[in-house]
Order: sequence, then structure tokens, then C-alpha cells
Amino acid sequence: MRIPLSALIGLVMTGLFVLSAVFAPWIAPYPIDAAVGKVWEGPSSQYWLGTDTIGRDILSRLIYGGSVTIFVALSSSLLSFGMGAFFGFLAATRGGWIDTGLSRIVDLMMAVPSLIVALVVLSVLPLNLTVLILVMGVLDSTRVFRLSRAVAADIAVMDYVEAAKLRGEKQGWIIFREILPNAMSPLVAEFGMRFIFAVLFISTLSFLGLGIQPPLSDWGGMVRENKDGLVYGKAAALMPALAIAVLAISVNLVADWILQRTSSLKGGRGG
Amino acid sequence: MSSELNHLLGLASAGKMSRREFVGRAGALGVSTAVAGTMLSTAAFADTPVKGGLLRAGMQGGESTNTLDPALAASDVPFMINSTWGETLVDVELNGTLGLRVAEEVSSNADATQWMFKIRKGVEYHNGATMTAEDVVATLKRHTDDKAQSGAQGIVKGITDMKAEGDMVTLTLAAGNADLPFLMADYHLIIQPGGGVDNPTSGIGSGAYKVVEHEPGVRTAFEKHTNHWDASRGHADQVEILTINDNPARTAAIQAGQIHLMNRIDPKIVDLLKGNTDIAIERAAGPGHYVFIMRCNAAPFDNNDLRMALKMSVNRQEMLEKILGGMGSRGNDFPINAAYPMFDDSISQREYDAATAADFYKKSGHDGSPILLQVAPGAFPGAVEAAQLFQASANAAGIPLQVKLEPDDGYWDNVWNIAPFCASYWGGRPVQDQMYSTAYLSTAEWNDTAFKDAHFDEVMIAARGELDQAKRKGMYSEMATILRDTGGLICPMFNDWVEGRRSEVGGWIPNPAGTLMNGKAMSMCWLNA
Amino acid sequence: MHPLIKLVAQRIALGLILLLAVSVVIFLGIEMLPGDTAQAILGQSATATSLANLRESLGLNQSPATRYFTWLGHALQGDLGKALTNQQDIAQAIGQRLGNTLFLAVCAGAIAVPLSIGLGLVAARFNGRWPDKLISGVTLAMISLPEFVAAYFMILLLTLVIPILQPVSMIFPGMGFFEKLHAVALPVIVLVMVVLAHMMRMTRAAILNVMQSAYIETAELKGLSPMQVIWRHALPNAVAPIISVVVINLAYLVVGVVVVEVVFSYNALGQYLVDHVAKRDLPVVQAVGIIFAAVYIGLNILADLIGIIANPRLRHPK
Amino acid sequence: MADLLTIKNLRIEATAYPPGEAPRHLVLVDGVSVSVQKGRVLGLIGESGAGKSTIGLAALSYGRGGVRLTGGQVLLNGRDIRAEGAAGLRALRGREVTYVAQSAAAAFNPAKRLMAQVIETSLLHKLMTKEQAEVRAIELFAKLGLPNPETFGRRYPHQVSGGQLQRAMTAMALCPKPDLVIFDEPTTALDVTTQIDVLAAIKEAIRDTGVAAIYITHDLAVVAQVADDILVLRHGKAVEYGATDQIISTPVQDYTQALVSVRRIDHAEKSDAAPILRVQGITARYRGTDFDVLQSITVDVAAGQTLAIVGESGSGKSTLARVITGLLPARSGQITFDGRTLSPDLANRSKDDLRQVQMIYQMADTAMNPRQTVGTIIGRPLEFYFGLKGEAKRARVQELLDQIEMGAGFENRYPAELSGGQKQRVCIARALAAKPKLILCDEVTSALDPLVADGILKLLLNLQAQEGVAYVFITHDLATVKAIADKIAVMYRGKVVRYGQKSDVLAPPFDDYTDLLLSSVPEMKTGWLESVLKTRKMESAGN
Repeated sequence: MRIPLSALIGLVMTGLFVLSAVFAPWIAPYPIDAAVGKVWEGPSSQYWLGTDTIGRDILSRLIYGGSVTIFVALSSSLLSFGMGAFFGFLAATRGGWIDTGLSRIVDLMMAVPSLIVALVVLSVLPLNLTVLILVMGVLDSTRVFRLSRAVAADIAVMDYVEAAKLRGEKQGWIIFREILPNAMSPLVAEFGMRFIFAVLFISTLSFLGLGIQPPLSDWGGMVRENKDGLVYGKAAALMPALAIAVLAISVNLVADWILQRTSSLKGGRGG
Repeated sequence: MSSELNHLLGLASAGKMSRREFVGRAGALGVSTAVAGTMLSTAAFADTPVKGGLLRAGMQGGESTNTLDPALAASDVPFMINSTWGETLVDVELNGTLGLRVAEEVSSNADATQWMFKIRKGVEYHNGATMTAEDVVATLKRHTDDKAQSGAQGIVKGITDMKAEGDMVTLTLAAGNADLPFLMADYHLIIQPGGGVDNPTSGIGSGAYKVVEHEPGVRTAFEKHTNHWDASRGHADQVEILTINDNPARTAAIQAGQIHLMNRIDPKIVDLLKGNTDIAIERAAGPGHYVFIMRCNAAPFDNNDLRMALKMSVNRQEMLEKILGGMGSRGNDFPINAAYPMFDDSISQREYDAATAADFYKKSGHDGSPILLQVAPGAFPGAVEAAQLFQASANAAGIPLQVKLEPDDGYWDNVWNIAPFCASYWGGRPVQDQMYSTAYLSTAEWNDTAFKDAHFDEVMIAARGELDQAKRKGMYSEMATILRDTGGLICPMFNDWVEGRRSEVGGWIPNPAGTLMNGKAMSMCWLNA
Repeated sequence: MHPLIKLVAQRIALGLILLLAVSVVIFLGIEMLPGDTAQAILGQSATATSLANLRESLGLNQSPATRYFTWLGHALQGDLGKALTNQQDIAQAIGQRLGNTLFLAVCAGAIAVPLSIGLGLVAARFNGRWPDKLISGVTLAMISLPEFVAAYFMILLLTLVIPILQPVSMIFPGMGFFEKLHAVALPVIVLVMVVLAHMMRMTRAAILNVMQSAYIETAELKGLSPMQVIWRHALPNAVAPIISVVVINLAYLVVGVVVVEVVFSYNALGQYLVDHVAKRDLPVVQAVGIIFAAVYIGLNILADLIGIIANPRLRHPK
Repeated sequence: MADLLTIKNLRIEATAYPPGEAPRHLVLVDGVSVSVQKGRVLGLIGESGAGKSTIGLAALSYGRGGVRLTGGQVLLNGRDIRAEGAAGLRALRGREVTYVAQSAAAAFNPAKRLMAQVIETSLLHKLMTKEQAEVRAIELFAKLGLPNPETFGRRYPHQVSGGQLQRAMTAMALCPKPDLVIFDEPTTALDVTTQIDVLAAIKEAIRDTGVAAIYITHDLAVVAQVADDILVLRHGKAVEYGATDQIISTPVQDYTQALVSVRRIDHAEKSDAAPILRVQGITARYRGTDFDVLQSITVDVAAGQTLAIVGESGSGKSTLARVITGLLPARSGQITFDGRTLSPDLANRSKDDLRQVQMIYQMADTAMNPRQTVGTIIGRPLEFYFGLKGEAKRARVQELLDQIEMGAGFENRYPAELSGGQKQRVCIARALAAKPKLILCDEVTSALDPLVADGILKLLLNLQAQEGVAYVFITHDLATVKAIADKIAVMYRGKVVRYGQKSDVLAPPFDDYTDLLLSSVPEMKTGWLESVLKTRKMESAGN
């Protein structure tokens, strides 16, 4: 198996992030909400990445924040994927009014800007992770729908799918055994894209004060907490920002590599 | 005069020392308050005003939903805008004494139940009309009206009769109130033509500047009101008040010279700004305080033991250092500090005491379900962080405090004064009575702690009429203690005004009564070429 | 009738229907929100009677259907009602801010679109070689940075370190064109960073996709230089995918820039909407929502049309 | 006479990067030497993978993908173009040497008008002014027999037929007056009847312009019509090189002999028997269209015998197959199988009906799921229809593999690892696995090289003998028909124009279309082209 260097880096970094997120309580040097130091201390042997706006250890908060960010992003993109792919395949293989109906609904959903919907919904519903994940998942599923429908449609016209129909195979076999295996790599790549989008989206929501509840904090929230120092080059806000970027880049590298192995162009930043 | 006094004077006029401090320290040198005040003002006025130019202030605390109706003003930006186009009968001078504005003379009867205001001649509105005593009465009437939902309602409630004869306005009170003139300085009570009854949001007043453009939550542009009666005000040709809610942007803006004045510098970045010679950090120890308010009529806060438990579990010192960067003073769970006349500094300072807090909590018999503290970043600078410090110290005392983040937008409409427990901010008032009657009188419109105590109310009313300063001080002390031990107010800290002024801005006089020279900065400052 | 015109007509009709549907969805969505408008307006000073009166005056006691159609009727005549919070005329308030929104979007688009397509072509030309790797790397970094972070970096860099721009971008009527340009420079830069990557990557991908075609080989065998091949033979066939991604990003520049508006206190629709969302100022939310949807749909129709026109099979049927 | 192009023991190599595997190093061409003189035509012939296109492109010093010229010389007008830099190559490509690709449909840019593309080279190399170029293009259009040459250039590629595009492509190659033109399978993608017209046009154009040409094809009979010399290639090596007459009349090498003797299978027709499948008065059209692609088709297929359906693209022969399988329900008429009436719609047919009728596709690659192993592909029908599992299934799969002469060790391979012939065999095995009474074969050999195709045909015949399965054999290639059919139905524009036992159908008197069809099959002798063009009764439909 040949893995280009870039993809390898991506895989390793992503792996690191996920591990640190999973084992946060064990590896974080300090508890998430303990104000252990002074305000905005610089990096030191005691606080590797310095302290934040009320003297909490940034590294610890990064690690915990990572677990929140990754958990929310992952579950919401899983949700968006489950929904999007399922309906996408359904539309592509069934065609007819199911296809038309679903496609129009998606058109509708896409016509209403997602950030706005998120703002409205989140400002009236009780703010908690479940709601956050649901909102993001549903909003984002439209893009997945379009991609998986397109991919599945390309595959559905293949002779081997026709052969399966002629054999009298059931819908299930055709979707899961004939189409899905061949649609996998563009979908996986898209999953990467959606994940990144989710990460950026939570960050944005948290930045607008509609995201994760304290003392838990995702990276976007951490940037907000420390942004006042940012303009004066206080590293505190820099760290979470970099964390977001590095995670996004790593996942992106992996996704790109998977994409290259099958040239399909979809996904990207959401509107 | 003594060299020490000179030194103090220097400090004070440079804004390095708060006015209160100065008056206090000067007092110690045997200088009377009034004298000290005048000395200070003359010192600060040393350099002569420069006319012309465009003076810009960038402020936090405005939304695109704001209006120009003085009755509805609540946050900093509307306050500043209204104080720039409008004038009250009187205002509070920097030294806490009464300053005369459209009233040129104030007098009362012996028991302070009747007050006479002589309206200045030839005070012209922006629309060319001349201010009359009738306008004044109409204005005050409007604020008594429920529909107006005026923030000053609590203040004017006590007035039983208002009448205008010639240039004289006579107010009759149910009970005597020695502080009434100060109440008339309330920023809601801006005198409008015809009392602004038919068009409260016209923005037409007698201020040194008239509104030319008003985009709520964005920018209000003024130009000089050429026929303004007071030559000592209105130096710049035009002034603008920009709403810049984002802290870094606002700070960057003043550094870049895009604005000349800014409110609410995050204390944490003051040190970072020190190096910048273009910008003077203006500090003044004011009556403003950051608070967490429990509504005494809402479970579980209807239980005083729980309230005490929470009060005991705040680490005030830590908050003062981490939230205010030490630029302020510790609060004592009543809304009064040394910035007020007749403040009783003998009331012992409440300290963080996890053990006692735990006992109170046990005593309260609370079911241990999470106690929700609602907070938005905009409640006060560092509110979210403060709340998290509170949570940490409370949890340490075994109190299940939990912070719930709310969005800035709409916080003041949807959370404050509605939610049972939330973070808030008080700008303070010139005199104790006004502070109490605005927010702690059972019937006050803004009684945001829903604190209802008949005895407390009685003492307040009594104190108003009490002309014997010593007795009065005693009464205030009692009220303070009642509030401190039974009230719904958790007041961890009083914040100094920490505001930014570009060095080219002249005429700055620190005034702890309110933000940006108690709203007068636009009218009294000028741009040195 | 020429089939092309027929197609165009169809697309536009579809768009209008979609817009109508969207307006229904938004209306219903807002209906379903918990909380009552009258309550929201009166706040704690509400009494049973005052609530009843207000509901009456707002027509909240009519059936949703009636309310929708009355609203639609007025909206079609350009009357979007008054803001509940400060009684501003919505159409008027929105009018100006929409102008600002579009101004920002146009400025950003005017830079981002040509730039990203150009970079995309270069990257495709040097596919796999260092210019490609460089461009892809930089844009990848950009796409991975949250807008607000980019925004603060730019403030730090261009107003404090190199003080050439203003951190506060609000623009007003009466400002000169170049004044405005100078005012919005920072947000424009940030937005360009945000959308550049996506468009560039898609352009590159679309071109490379076309480069697989046999007619590219034909062109190469004619002796055309690589750039000639891309410009003359690849690009014309990659128009449709490129346009569609351009449109997505333009739409984003109009409806998705709340954060940037907040950071630079830019007085445009996004911030206006956010201010009113929390206040349950439903007429405003509704109006802005519709406008955003209209922009999105309009742009998509545009993309469809360009796609159709760019396709000779549709332009010149057999 | 001086050589225009001389290739001296040319070696061409490539590196393939199969996804997820180590790159593989391949030698495509090894030690090939050949030369072309001015005004002469060299034919390059061989099966796919013989390296003929690669050599053709070498004349432009052009390598597809990772292909590199690693040895020998390519002398064009006396200079070695392997030494040329990028600029030098651009100067030569399109000016000295031009190229006519296999599929003009794909080789023309769909977004530009034909004229613009035809004259592009001439303008690029500043060989003539726009006006001159257009005049020349119009001349060439006329010479190549394109309809109204003046306006032809204004059309877009999709507006003209395949045959015309191929001519336009030739015009494009000739426009800049090159010294050498490479024709890479220019007629392979065309219908037989169209093919000879294009062939004739090309041949004439070459003769009139006196240009030298390399003509690449897998069809010896075709190349025999145009080439002066022929180079036979196999696996990148030269097999035999000589004058056309010598190659086709007295081939020396066995391989060449095999190529020459291909399509000589003779299959005695069985006498008519009871029909297993009756197609009666079938009329069908596609959803959203308003004309019938099939008009009252009536044919029978005798049990254990083969019905060949012959026709060109667009004749509706494949549609008929879709109707029989039920993929496209007929509007009227009925299909009777084994005495039962089949429901027109696939969805309503019983599992057993589905099992009885199997299908084999033209493109074996797309007919097999690339993510399934041969074992799964062949095993699925066994488990689906007969519930075979584990060992039993494995054994049966092996048995089938033996039947299609592929032997052990294949069940774990993926389609990508098989040759074209092997893929098609696996498809046959998958069909057989269902133990059907009828197999529909849709152009199963037309994508294969002649020798491989022969192999497949022989296999199908043997299987029919063993299993007694009936075939509906859909093809455009009469040679194939002769080889396998018992009955023949000739289809033209949705109708059956001639139907009956093979012997009757292939015996005169012919109707015009059948005549055209029969006469269009290239024969393995020089001069056939000219003779047939004289005696034809009707023009081919493809133009």
C-alpha cells in the first residue's frame, strides 16, 4: 500500500488528536476548569502552552476542548452522513417521485442559509450538545445527499447493477453489495470534508456564543474567551485557533489522498 | 497650598487618581470637599478648548434594536447618545456636587417636601423652539406613565404634584427627599419639547449637539447645536458615537486613531496598552458594579440560606484580580461603595468561606439539583469568566452551581430581570437614595432582585426626608446591612471606569458618576490640533 | 420557440416556485418556534389584557393561513411591515443594509473569483509539481482557518503592525466610493481568504477532470502549448462545474458572513438579523430570511443559465 | 527513394501505478524497426496491447500517461525527433505529423465549432491565413464527401454523425498539409456500412494529397484495402513485415496465418425446432419519447438453437433484448417463454422466469462489480437461485470455471486482474450458473480482438452443444453471424426487414439493406473496396 507523505502526516496527526481527545482525563495535566495560574501566562515548564484569560492551563483545556470539538463534529457529521447517504442512495436507485420529492426538499433546505437557521433554532431551543448535534447534522445532510445521489446515480447505470436487477436481487443487496462498495471512496473523502466543516461550524457558533456550555469549551469557544489578547499577540487565543487549523488540515490531507485515488470532486465549505 | 496637595492634584487631573481618592486625601489635608472639587476642575481645565473637528467615540453596549426614547435607554450607547443631544434639569459635577443645567436655580422648603426649579431663559431646542417650564412638567409626567416603561419611573413615582408657573417648576412630594435634585439628574429625565409625549424618539433636545443621522446599533452622527446656551460645551463641529461591541476591534480602532474615545477597556489588556503613548487610560473609581442577581421570589432563591450560601462562596479577591486586573474594589453584596456620600465603611467585608457556605447550603435544604447561573459575555466585561470562577469556588463548597451561556444579543430583554439567577451590571447612581430607589424599592421598575422588604422601604423613605446627615448615614448603613444579609444581590466587585482617550483629546475630566465623563465627553472634550 | 428560451423560462419559473415554497417554510418554521411574539414584545410588563390587545393588533389571533397570505400580499407590494422592537420600517432598514451586504460581497467576489480561477488554472497546468503543491498547500491552510481567527490576524497585522487599514468597517450613506472601499478593505481581505480555497480547488479539479478527455490529447498533438491547451480546450468545457462552485461561494458571501460583520462591526444584513433573532422580532427574521433565500435561488438560476449557454448541445440542438 | 520516417529498433517503456499496489514496470515496444516513404501507406496491425498505437504516437514523439521512448531512433525527415525539446516537438506536431484518433466523437472538442478546430493547427503554426485555411478546409470537406462543405464547418461536433466526424477529423489532419498522417483505428468505432465509405474517403484523400500515412487497425481485412506495406505486431514485437499482398496471400508466420484465417469458423445450421421463446408483435418506446424504437417485432427462438439479430447501431436490436428481459416493458405484443406468457415488466416475473433467461453484455468490464471476486460473481447466482453454500458452491464455481476453460486459481481474483477474453468468459460462467434455457448475448464479441472473439464464439458453441441452451445473439458483424446462427433476423430502423433460417437469409435475392450489409463486410483481398463501391445498391445509413 503506497501512502504519500502528506497523507501519512495527515493520518498521524488526526490519530494523535483523536487519541488525546479520547484519553483527555488521563493525559490532561490540570482539570478543565481549575484556575491554576495567573492571567495569560506565557508558555512555561509548568504550563506548556501558557494559561488563559482567567489563569486556566491552556494545554489541559485544549485537550478537553478537543474531545468536545471532535465528539460533536464527529457525531454531527455521522448523523448528516447517515441521513444524507441513505436518502441519496434511495433517490438514486428508486428514482421517480421519491427522487424528485427528496431532491426538491433538499433544494428547499439549501435555499435557507444554514448559519441563520442554526442561529434561530439555537437561540430558542435549550442549548445542549444533543440539540447542537441534531441541528448541525440535519443542516449538513443536504450536501451529503447531493453527493451520494450523484455518485449512486453514476453507479446505478452500470451493467452489473442491471445484471443484479435481472437476477431479481432485492433493493438492499443492490444498495449495500453492488453500489455502496463502489461509492465508498468519494463518500469517505466527503466525510472528511463534512467533518472539517462541522469543526469550523461549531467554532463559529461558539464564537457567536451559541455553542458549547462552560466550563466545557470547544476550541472555538476558547478562541472567543481569549480573543481580547489576540490582537496583542497573546498566544492564548492562538493555540486553539492553530489546533482547529491543524486538525482541519490533517483530515483534509487524508481526504485529498482518498479523493485522488478516485477522481470525484464534491464537498467543501458550507454556505 | 501644600506641595503634597499639588502632587495629588497633578495625579488626579492626569486621571492617575480617582476623584474620590483625591477629595478624600485632600480632606485629610483639611481641604473641604467643595473646595477640593473646584481646585480639581480648574486644574483639569488648565488648557484652553480647541474648536472644530470631528470627535469620535467607539462604544460597547448598543444594538440595532435601540431607540432614541430617553425613557427606554438602558445600556451605555443609548445613555451616551441621549446625554449628547439632551439635557436634564441638573447634573452631577465631578466632585459629587450638584451642577445646574437647564435649571438655573434650585431651592426647597424646610422639610424637603417641596422643590422649586427655575428654568433658565433662552434654552433653545434643536427645532428652534424655546424650553418652557411646561415642557419640564410634561417630561416628568411622561415618565410616570406606565406605557412609557421608563427606567426613571421609580424616581418620579414619589412626586405627588407637578406644576409649572412662568419659568418656575414646583414639585411636591409625598415624603420629604433631600436628594430630589440629584434624582432629577437621572439620565432618563431628558427634557424634550412637549415632554416628548407625541414623539418620544425624535431625538430633539437642548443638548450641545443635534442628531443628524441615527442608525441604531451602528452609528449616531451629530453636528453642533449652534444656539446652545452653554458656551463652555460643544467644541468639536461634529461628533459621532459608533457602536463597536467587539473588544479587540474597539481597542484596535482607538489605537489606529479611527476613534478618539472608547468605553470599557478590558482591564486585562491595560498593561498591554500602557506602552502606547497615543492612548491615555482613564481610570475612575465609580459606583459601577458587576453583580449576580437572584430573584428573591423565584425558587430556589426564595430561600435566604441558599442566597447566603451563594454569597459566601464567591472568591471576591480572585475575581477582582482576574476579572478587573485589580482595577476596582471588592463588593460587599450591597450596591454602595466609597464613591457615594455617607458610605459606611465600617460594615465588615464579606470574605470567601467555603465552610460557612457549605453550612448555609445544608441549612437551606436545597435538593442538590444544579443551580443555573445565566450569563452572557456582554453582561459585563469578563462576565463568563467571572461566572466560571464563581462556579469553581462554589463547587468547592459543595454547591452545585452551573453556568449557562446565553447569547449577547437580547440578553437584556430576555434574561436580565426575568431569569431567576443571572449576571448583570449596574452603572450606579450619584446618591445612595437613587441607587436604592431605582433597584431595591419593592415597587421599583428595575427591582431586578425582586427584593421586597417593607421595613427596608420605610427606612428608605424616612432617610429621604432626613436632613440630619449623621442620622441619615445611620439609616443608609442599616439598609446596606439588610440588603447584604437578606437581599438577592451578589456584588463581588465594583469596577473602576477603565476608558481610553487618545492623547489629542483635551478637556477630559474623570467623572465616576457614569461612563465617558458621565456621558458628557462628547460635549466637553475637544481635539487638540 | 427556441428550446433554449424554453429552458431558461422553465428554470426561472422553477426558481420562483421554489422561492414561494421557501417563504412558506420560513413562515411555518417561525410559527413553530416556542414563545409568543406578543409576550416577547411586552416582556415582564405584560398583562392579560395588554397581551390580548397586542395579539389583536398584530393579527396573531387569525389563522396561520390567513396571516401568511396577508403577509405575502403586503410583501409583494414591497411592504415588509415594521420591526416589533423599535418600530423601524423593515423594508427601509433592510434596504440600506442589503446595499452594504451586496457592496461587501461584490468587492470580495470581484477579487476572489478571478484570483481563484487563475490560481486553479495554474495549479492544474503544473499538476503535481511545486507550483501546484504550493498553491494547494496555502489554500488548504486558508480553508482550515475559522473566519474569525483570520479576521483577528488581519486586524493585528494590518491595523497595528502595519497600520494601513481600519479595524472598524461600518459604512454610511454620504461616504465616497473610495472611502467605502478603504473602509471594507479588511473584511474583504478576510472573505477572499475564506472563499478563495474552495473555488480554486474546484477549478483545479474540474480542469484536471476535463484534461482526461481525448480532445485534450488531440490539442496536444496539434502542437499547442500546455497553457493554450487549458485555455482554449479545457476551460470552455469546465465552465459549468466552475460556475456552480463560484455561485455557491458568492451566495456564501451574501448570506454567510455574519461573523465577519460582527468582528468588523460592519452594518449589514447579517448582524441586523442576528440582533433581531434573539429578540424574536419575527417580521424582521422572516424578511431577511426570504431575502437571503432569494439571493441564493437567484444566483443558482444564474448558474444554471450560464451552464446552459455554455453548453453547445443546448444552444445548438441537432 | 528517401524515407520520410524511419524507426530503428525502437524501445518504449511505461510505469503503471495501480491504486494501492507497487508501481509496475512495462516494456510496451521492443526492437521495432520500420520506415515510411513519401506518398505510401504503412499498415500497423495487431491485437490490443500489441503496441501499434504506441508506435504510431512515437512518430510524434508523444507518450500517453507514463509512456517513455527509451531506446532506438525515430528519424523524421532525417533528424531524430527523440532529441527534440518541448518547443521543437510542438513545432513538429500538427505541422509535419498529424494524428487521426479512433473515436472522432471524443477527439473533437464539444464546445467549439468544427471549422475552428479544423483550421486551428494551420493558424497556430502560421502556415496560412484564416481565409486560406478555411478555403482549404472546405476543399477537404468536399473531397471527403461531407454534405454541403461550405456550411459544414459552422456546426458543432454533436450536430453531425459519427461517420461525418471521422471524415472531419481526417480533414483536420490533412488541413495543415503535413508530411505524415497517423490514422489510429479511424473506422473501428463505425458501423460496417459506414466504415467502407469513410475508408474509401480516407484512401482517396491520401492518394490525392500524396501524403504519407501510417494506418493502425486490428482488422487485417480493413488494412488490406489501404496499406502498401503491413507490419504485424504482437506483444510489442514485430512479427512480420512486408508488402500487403504478400502478408495476406502468403503469410510466413503462424500468428499472421492465424490472423488471416480468422472468422473462418463454419457452423452447420440446425433445422428449425419447437420455439423456447416467442416474440409476437412487440412494439416499444422509451419513456418520454414519442416514437417506437421497435415496431411489431415477431421472431421465434428454437430451443437449443441460436437466433442472430443483425443490424447497425440504432436499429433497435439491443432494445429488443431489454424488452425480452423485461427491463423495458413493451407497449403491445407478448413474449411467450416455454409456453408461459412472460409479464412484460421485470418486477412481476417469478424468480424462476428470471433464472431461465440470462444475459451477457458487450462490455465485460462494466458487467462485473469491480469490488467482487470472480468467486463471488459466479457464486452469487448459485446461492441466489439454488441456495448453494460453502463447499458445494465452491465446487460448482470451479466446475463452471473449467467449463469456460479457465481452470483453477481464478475464483479469488478481481475483474481488474483478468484479460478482456477472460472477463467475458467469467460473464458467460455467471450466466451459465443459473442453468438458463436462454441466454441473450449483446455484442459479446465486438469489443474483443478477432482471435479472442473466435475463442469466445467456439466456447459458446460448445456450451450450446453440452447444455442445450438457446442464444439470442445480437451483433452487427455478419462474419460472427455466419459463425454461430441457426436463424437470422435482420433489423433496420426498428423493424425486422428479413427473417428466416440462416441459409435462406444469406442467399440471394437480397433486399437493398441486407445487400448493403452483406456487401459491407470487408474481405481479405486487395481491391475489394473499389469493386464493392461500384456494385452497391444503396447508400449507407451512417452518413
